[in-house]
Amino acid sequence: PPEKPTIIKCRSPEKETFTCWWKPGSDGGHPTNYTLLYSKEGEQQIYECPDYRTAGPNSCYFDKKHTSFWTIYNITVRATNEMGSNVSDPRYVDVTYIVQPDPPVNVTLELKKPINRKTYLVLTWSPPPLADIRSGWLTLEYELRLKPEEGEEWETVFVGQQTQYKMFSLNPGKKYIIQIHCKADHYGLWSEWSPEYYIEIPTDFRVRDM
Amino acid sequence: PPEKPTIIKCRSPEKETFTCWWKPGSDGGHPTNYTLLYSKEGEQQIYECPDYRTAGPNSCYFDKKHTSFWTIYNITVRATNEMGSNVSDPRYVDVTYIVQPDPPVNVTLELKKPINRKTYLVLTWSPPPLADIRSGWLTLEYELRLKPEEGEEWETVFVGQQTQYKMFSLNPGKKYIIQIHCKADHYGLWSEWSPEYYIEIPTDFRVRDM
Amino acid sequence: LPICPNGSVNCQLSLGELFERAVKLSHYIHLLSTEIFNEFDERYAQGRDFIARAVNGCHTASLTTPEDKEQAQQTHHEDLLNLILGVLRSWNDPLIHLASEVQRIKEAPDTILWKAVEIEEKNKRLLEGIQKIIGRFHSGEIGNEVYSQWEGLPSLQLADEDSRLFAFYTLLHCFRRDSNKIDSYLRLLKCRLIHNNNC
Repeated sequence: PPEKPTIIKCRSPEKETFTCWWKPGSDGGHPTNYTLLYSKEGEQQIYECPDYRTAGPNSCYFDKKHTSFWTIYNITVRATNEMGSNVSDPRYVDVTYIVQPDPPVNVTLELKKPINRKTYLVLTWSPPPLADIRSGWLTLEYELRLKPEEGEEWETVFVGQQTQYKMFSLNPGKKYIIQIHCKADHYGLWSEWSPEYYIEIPTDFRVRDM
Repeated sequence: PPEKPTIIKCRSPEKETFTCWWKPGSDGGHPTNYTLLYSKEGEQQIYECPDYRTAGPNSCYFDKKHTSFWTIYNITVRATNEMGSNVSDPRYVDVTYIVQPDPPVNVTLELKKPINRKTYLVLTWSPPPLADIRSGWLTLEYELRLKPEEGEEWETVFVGQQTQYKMFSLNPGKKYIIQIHCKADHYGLWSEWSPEYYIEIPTDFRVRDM
Repeated sequence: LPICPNGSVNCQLSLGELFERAVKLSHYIHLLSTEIFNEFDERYAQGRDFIARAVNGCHTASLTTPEDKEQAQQTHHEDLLNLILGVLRSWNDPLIHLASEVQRIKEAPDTILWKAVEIEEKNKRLLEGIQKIIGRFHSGEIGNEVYSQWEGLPSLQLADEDSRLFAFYTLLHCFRRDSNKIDSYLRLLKCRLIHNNNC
């Protein structure tokens, strides 16, 4: 019979829908069919995947109608061919914990040089498009990381729900790499990091005695 | 007859009682008496102000017993003297939406210097004493603002329901003014700002090579 | 991920987590109801003194609900939950029609259209959640008694613009009020049942 498939990932981009992906096991060359089955906590009934296509091969997409965040899903995938069938280990899914938004967008870096004061860097960004329209439904928190271009170690700064951050303590003449990512409702998963942004701190960025 | 009085403001400090104030019109020098009358949605009966004294002159204080939520009060004030009487325009009030809390209290500022990491400032505060947060009847949100002592522009930071905030991006050697205010969770009015608090960021808030 | 012990049959959300999500959802619905009401009020109700006429216009006025903190605190949690369920149910039908009828308002901005649909969807989700919470208290069939019928559809389709706009105004005013009620009661229940009145 076919080897046991493995459910590799379940993600929700906006706490409204979610998708699970699985990895087939070896099928010994026999054409093998995969069926995703799920039950909801406290219910005996077993349901089948409502949509195998929308999210591509080896996936199951749960639209709004099939997505509830008042319950824990118990999900398994069964592989069947002429030699027999085999079922994956169950995967328990709570939609609130699998929310992984897209990265923040419109990241801008601006050096500010106030007259009698030190230059500082202002970062601004916007929530990912999908989350933006649902402000209030998803409470996004942000974290940024930076390091000198040739540095090894990232320094991460958690900035909470702000979409702007001022950095004072930067080294004149240094070039920095900066990225930012976000998470929903402090339960979910961090988004991918945004692309890398570069900024060079001018050498006249003296640290003067005030 | 006396000029028509105007109801200028109605406020509830803790979503349990409320007070309305009015401004008398000109009374032509005749001793004039003011009567606040109100009716409640769904009732024909007209009531008089239960307490003209507690909240000072030209005011009416509604204690808990006289305060209902999710219902519209139709309030008018009548001015009467020997020349006749005149009634204000009606003021429609739903106490739910006139909550303006007192400012937060016990604001503390503390500089923290972790060994190998940057100094940062921790602000903590408590909700205004009148507000019953414990039972969940009232939920407050907070916003703080700060600016360098000689600066012009305030920077405001919305901190949600937390009563603590950590600030990393501060300019070494600079003296800052910080204030905080609060509001009933996304309706009602912002409280007055708390008194101003000062904090000086030490100059040894060194810029290290990363 | 909530790690359910392997082989455990009953991997269940705690009552605390259900209340946490219900409060977050009711908070969001009330935020939307406030925004859509304010937007409609600014755009269509200025100078029409609708508030004076909206008095005793809510179809849920027949549901006797606690009017202040003491009354709410003295109400048993199952009664309060059933009241919340009744208010939510009473809004299912009007919100469906609001979401469709609002499309016909002249130059209704996208934000009003989108929010009407979002409110209808989220209200249904909250209804599902409250039923789940009530189910935790008694497994029997949830009573259907608390409910208030809405007969306001014809008024949303009136030819006379002022009357039609007033009907929308009343609906949005009443929903804003009821969603605030639900939000307040849920917070009280959460603090009472989950945090021992020490939120």
